[in-house]
Amino acid sequence: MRILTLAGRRLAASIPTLVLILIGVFVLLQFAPGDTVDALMAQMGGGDAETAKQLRQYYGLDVSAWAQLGNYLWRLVRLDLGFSAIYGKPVATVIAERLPATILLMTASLSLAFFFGLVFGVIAARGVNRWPDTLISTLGLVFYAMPTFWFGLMAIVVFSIYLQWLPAGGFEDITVGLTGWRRTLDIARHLVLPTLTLGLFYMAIYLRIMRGSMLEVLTLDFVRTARAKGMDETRVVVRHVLRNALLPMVTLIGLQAGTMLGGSVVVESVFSLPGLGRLAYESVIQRDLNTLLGIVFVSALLVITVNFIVDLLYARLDPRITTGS
Amino acid sequence: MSFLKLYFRSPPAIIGLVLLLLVLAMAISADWFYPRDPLALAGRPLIWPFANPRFLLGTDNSGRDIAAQIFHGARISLLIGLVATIISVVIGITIGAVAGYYGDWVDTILMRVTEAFQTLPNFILLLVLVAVFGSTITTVTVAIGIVSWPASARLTRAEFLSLRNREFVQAGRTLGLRDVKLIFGEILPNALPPVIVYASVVMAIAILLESALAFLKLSDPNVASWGNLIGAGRDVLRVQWYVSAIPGVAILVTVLAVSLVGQGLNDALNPRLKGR
Amino acid sequence: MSAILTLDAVTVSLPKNADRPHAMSEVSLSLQANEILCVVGESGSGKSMTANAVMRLLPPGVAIDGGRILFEGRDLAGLSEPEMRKVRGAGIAMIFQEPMTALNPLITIGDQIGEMFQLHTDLGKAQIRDKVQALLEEVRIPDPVAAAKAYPHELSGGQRQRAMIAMALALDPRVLIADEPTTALDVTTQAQILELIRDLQKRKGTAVLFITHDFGVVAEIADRVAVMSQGRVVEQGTAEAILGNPQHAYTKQLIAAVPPLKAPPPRELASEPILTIEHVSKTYRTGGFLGRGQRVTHAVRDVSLVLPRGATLGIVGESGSGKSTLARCLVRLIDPESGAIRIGGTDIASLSKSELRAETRHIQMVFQDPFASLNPRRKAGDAVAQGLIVHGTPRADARARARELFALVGLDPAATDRYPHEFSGGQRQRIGLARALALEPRVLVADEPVSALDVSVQAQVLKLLADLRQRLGLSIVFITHDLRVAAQVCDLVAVMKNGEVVEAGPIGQVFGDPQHEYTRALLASIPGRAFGLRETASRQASETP
Amino acid sequence: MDMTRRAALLTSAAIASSVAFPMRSLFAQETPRKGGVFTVHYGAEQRQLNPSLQASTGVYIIGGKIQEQLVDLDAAGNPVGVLATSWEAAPDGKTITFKLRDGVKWHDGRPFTSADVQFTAMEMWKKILNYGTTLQLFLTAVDTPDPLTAIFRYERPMPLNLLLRALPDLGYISPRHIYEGKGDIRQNPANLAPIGTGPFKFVTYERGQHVIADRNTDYWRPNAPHLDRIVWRVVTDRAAAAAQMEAGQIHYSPFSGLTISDAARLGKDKRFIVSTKGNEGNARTNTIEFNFRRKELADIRVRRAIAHALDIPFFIENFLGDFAKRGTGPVPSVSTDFYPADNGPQYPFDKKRAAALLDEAGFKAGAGGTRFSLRLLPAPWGEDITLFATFIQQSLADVGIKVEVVRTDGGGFLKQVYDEHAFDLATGWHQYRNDPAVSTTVWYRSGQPKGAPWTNQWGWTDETMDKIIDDAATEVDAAKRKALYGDFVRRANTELPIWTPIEQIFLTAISAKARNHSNTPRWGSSSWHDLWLAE
Repeated sequence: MRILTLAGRRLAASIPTLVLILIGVFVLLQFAPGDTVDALMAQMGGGDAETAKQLRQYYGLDVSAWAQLGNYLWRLVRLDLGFSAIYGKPVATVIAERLPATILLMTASLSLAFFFGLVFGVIAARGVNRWPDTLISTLGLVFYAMPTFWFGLMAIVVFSIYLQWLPAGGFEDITVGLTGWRRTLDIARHLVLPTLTLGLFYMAIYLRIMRGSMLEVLTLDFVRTARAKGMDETRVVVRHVLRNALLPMVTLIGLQAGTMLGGSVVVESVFSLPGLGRLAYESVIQRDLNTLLGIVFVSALLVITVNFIVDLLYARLDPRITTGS
Repeated sequence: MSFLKLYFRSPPAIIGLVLLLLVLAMAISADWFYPRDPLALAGRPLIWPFANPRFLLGTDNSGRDIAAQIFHGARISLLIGLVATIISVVIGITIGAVAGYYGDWVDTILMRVTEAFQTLPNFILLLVLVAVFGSTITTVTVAIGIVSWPASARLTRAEFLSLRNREFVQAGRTLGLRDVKLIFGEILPNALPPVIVYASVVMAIAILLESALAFLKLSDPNVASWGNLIGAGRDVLRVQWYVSAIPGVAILVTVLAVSLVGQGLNDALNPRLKGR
Repeated sequence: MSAILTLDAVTVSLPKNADRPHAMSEVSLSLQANEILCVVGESGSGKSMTANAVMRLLPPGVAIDGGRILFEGRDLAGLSEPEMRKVRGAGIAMIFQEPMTALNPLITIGDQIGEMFQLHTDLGKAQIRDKVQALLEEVRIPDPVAAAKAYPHELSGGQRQRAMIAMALALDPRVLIADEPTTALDVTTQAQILELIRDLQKRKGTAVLFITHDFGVVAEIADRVAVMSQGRVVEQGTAEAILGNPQHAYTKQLIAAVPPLKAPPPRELASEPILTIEHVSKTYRTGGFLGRGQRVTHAVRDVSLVLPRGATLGIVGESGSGKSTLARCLVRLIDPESGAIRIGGTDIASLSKSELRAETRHIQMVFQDPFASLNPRRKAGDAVAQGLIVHGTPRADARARARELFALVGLDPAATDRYPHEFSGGQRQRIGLARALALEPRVLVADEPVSALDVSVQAQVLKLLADLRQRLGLSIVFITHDLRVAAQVCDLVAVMKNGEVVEAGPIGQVFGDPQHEYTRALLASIPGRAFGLRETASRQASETP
Repeated sequence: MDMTRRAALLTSAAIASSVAFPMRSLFAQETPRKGGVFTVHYGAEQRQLNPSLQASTGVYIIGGKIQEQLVDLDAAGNPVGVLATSWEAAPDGKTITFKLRDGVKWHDGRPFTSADVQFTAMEMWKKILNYGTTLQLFLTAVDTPDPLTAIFRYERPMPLNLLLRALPDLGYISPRHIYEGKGDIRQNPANLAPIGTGPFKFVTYERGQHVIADRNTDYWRPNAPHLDRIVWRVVTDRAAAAAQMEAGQIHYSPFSGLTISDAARLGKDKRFIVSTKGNEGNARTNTIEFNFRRKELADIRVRRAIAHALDIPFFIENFLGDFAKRGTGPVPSVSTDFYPADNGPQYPFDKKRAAALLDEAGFKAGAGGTRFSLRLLPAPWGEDITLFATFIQQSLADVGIKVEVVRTDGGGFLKQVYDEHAFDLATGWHQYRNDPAVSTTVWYRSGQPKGAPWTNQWGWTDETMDKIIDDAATEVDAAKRKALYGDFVRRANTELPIWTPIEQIFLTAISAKARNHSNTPRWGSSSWHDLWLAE
């Protein structure tokens, strides 16, 4: 039960953070040159001053910035994210449409990064300073150093054009109208390359953290006790070292949830995936404040939920949290 | 064992240092090899590398010499990486130090601000900053600096929390040292090494962020940065893939070098881990 | 009786960059069945290395490169790794020094003990659970059923050590190696654990190889003793022979350095007090949400003490008794909630931060951990001169004064330019002392100044302290958990338990005729009491008043 | 064949032939195959899909298949009736009567009548539609004597050929019963799920993914359309779009949606046809706009020097490939009706002349050879615009003018150029829409409201130019109107408030399996009722 109070308190503490972000972004975007009407007219390729004035009224841009902020926060309290200028629909529906792609991409990349980061980290730690360690560490660094969009575009050239194995982009193949199981398979095929592109970068980070954490735990006293009990090295690692080494890895997930959504902006534009990342980019370009704040609000919720889950996971792993040290 | 001897024991650290020196040499010798403005029209656009002896690495889709842009770009990208890292580390240290040293309500407030920056996806904040303040080289660098300070703040705060009650700090307090003297005289010198090592990670990320911004055509067009070359190359990627590939490799090598040096520093600092 | 375990000229080499070529050179020992052999020596003597060599658990880069380790007719040095694994835990079991970290924090005690059976036997789950229960009862752990399900952090240090012993004795090993099992424990818990080991050894007839640096423990528990120094066994024999009349000069010097329990005759003390502590108390409130579910610990409860000028007031007690908190209150590192601390008339407890900064020069502190009390990035000389510079002395004069202070505490004045990591533990404590004395304080607070030092180094620092007290007329508040050290240093003593002073008075009286039953229990649990008392006669003659 | 048809064919053939696969002339003989799904590259998602509310290629590419207009252009570029069957204008040019097609039904089954035309013209063209508002400025009323007749009444004479030239873009009709009395037209959900009379019926719009429209079974043209379904796939990254075309996921990328090098590459691939054919109706010119508020640029000699400093043929040949040609003035050569024989002064590349003009204007080269520096704002939506901006920067540096390129996004560009006038030079596209009065003369006419994009915000007023423009706008006689626009072009080229050095036509990349494609000057925006896919 204590975990819930602990995690609950953390949740409550994140409310002020959320409000801080929203106001910060809102004030920031007031300074941007041009507003959503200018962006609309840029897209329309024309429009006279009269229509511009009407549009400004229609989007509620004719009142002072503070009044706009006031309306926004008042609506937010009632969980109404306002109206999206780009799509002429409530922001909530626009985000709901694009959420699945982002959630799928993020969970896939995060699990790929975590799982392979863990496995390679253990292998590297076990064979420290020998060839498996150097090979894995350098490979990890190469993926870490490679710009994600560059890897993405090269992957498209190799895998979808040259080898024709995987689709070059998009979320699913709608011309054929698949349903049920075959549709999920089709979406999976579409997500292979984007997940690789986004996931490999984070795998390199998890790999290094796991290697360092394994080496650290191997020097602790209870590992020596385990060996003194006559345990062979593999059992020592599996029964005793692994679980302790996992703790920093789990905390990292919480920290990285935010940055991952940032990373997906580029990946989604390279693979033309309809996710929150690209929507955020478009709403900045189109000066669509409501959508941008809606995305910031939803991604903040996403990060807070991920942190909440991470807290629960951490408490399950480490009894010292729940029973109070 | 002296710090340097420890550092040079690990081959990857040496490779990293060599690569970094190579990139630095490129940055310094740029004016000597390519005196003309790298953005000037050098010849026919989209010449393949090694096709024309005058342009060893060919020309991009604006007819500019790629080799010149790689050399001059080294200076810009390192500069962006360095300045952005300094900004983010300085902000991070100050906030981390104050939060870690004073604790309770000061710590809570500053941590809420740090969490706010970390909850908000940093690339999106970067987009907003660039959209608002324009895409000149200074705004891009400052924006990257502003976006990446939370991680070093967390690290500094952790260091300060552990060092704050260390006995030599308490001794300093009994001797009558003021808080400021304690923070900057006693604790900071001991808290700096891990933060400096982490700075290599921040620098690597700064260079990658600049290239991502350039990919979205949001960085400064008047400057010959590698990111810009990749952004330009994006339009001709399928045919003249080398326009993006060459700067991509340059970024790969630089970030690899910075990370290897960072890792070398880290292992040399706590030999217990590496030497085990 | 034939020896269960024999070390025959065992040599262990150290990697080339270590301070000496061999961790162990030609060590020959034999351990008989049903006997406790104590291997005693200072840190770096190779005693722990011996234990690790037997178990073949040497750190990387360190290997046995000479001699034989015979156990049940086989040379362990040559065994293959799988063969050796069968011996570990079943044939020879081992317990370690740090109970806090020797158990895996994420697995229950019951599972960790049960693992011994899973490794070496093929018993079913239920049988293992019963065996674990039996073992926990055998080591007299309170409420064994709950203990089995508990995690290590939920048990006290003593209970955890009992669990470790239960784990070691699970498969009735022929030999038990105990590497300083009680060093990290409080003296009362230490007494219980020693008594448990003694009792189990008698009942099971296991041969125990007991590693320690504390001669008190040797006197308490050893059947036979081996003294080691610089990787060599300098002397071996029965406990009475070694303690009674040591032959080797090193052994004699070690035994002489152990402070006897019997206090020297009382010195006459000045009447007027220099430091008075009136009703000081400090409570910690942690956790809880808006007042509900808070955990309140009364660290110091209404303590009143007086320190006469020139005298040394000892404050003794086990960990958690509040003695350190009280010490930190004196120098205002911690702000007490109530009560007054008067030095020469001014109550420093009520001063504001800025006023305090001027007054702190009158009361200075020496800390416990030599490795943490000096800023690694600041030259030793600067650390000492820093106090003076803050209070206005020009930099050059402060530096000169620092050199004088180095001489005063017996260090080479030229060493002021060296960095802390270039000094030994003892030297660092001397630097800490020099720093405290730089501001010529009226009162010196010493918080466990010698507990982290080897016994020989400890003796030198105590001698220095006594000498300085003499020459500078210092008044000292001396905090320690080691009653022997208190007996030698302090004029008055106050015994603290759970934040309260249970007994106070002249040390001879309190130690000779303790009134409070806690003081009696404390004195009774000092290992090797008799050994300490017998020695007072010879000590007195050599000390110049 | 009269002059216009041959001219149109000549220019596009000249442009396309060197690259494209020679057109198979035997289209008509093959029998159209029924069925199939045609996928289209949809580069920039619009905020709504109704072409009678927003006139832009981004809307026509979808809305143009679902809704229909009164009049479209036939293969030769002449007006042909769609929802209107015939039209005639009164001699004074103030009333134009349209006879409407009978038996046409909206997708929801309701009949199409003149009431729809009246409502759309008065409520949408006149009040909301960009460029429509200026075109129909003097429209007073639309009378509907019977369901199949719509009479347009104008306060000032409306030249018939101007209206007929404008209606293909600005003449789409929306269903009155869907919009009337249903609150703000802009909010109407039908804007994102359009209901029209066209060959394809709207099915779904998945934001960020795709738009789908299926065949309209009871479409008024006999046995049309041939395709079962059209799918527009949202792909914002152009390199990714080219990849998806090669992977067979996309058949057609309109309006220069691909990068120049990808277009050139696909052109050499026999599976695709890449040409400007079918885009003659959407010509555009690259522009350089001068801000007269800067004293250097207010001097005609400096403007001419800047023009002479740019080696346009070199830029076109090396950077834009074969799909662009040298521009001669605000009216592109494709506009057969209005392209004047004599375009007035041209400015060939001549660095020495440029330097001489600058010296003559008194701007000597200072330290480091720089005479003065300018801020150049390129529009952010064209690959060719970015290349041209860099080329301008490089070329002007050679004549001592230091140029700083300022990169902005769409909203920022409009605000800084057209509202805050915070620019020295700007470069972007001028879209020519079949008639100079529609969207060209407004670049030169003074007195434009502050903040109106693509209008004369250069701080330049010229009475002669204003008079020419006003006269031409209301001149009923076609020949006189053409002559007036000749003067307009010559005036523009002499005064040079804007320089239009490059003329380009949109590029189409389409699968070779497509039939009856690119067969009208604005095919990309047309209704594709005759399009089909061979096996």
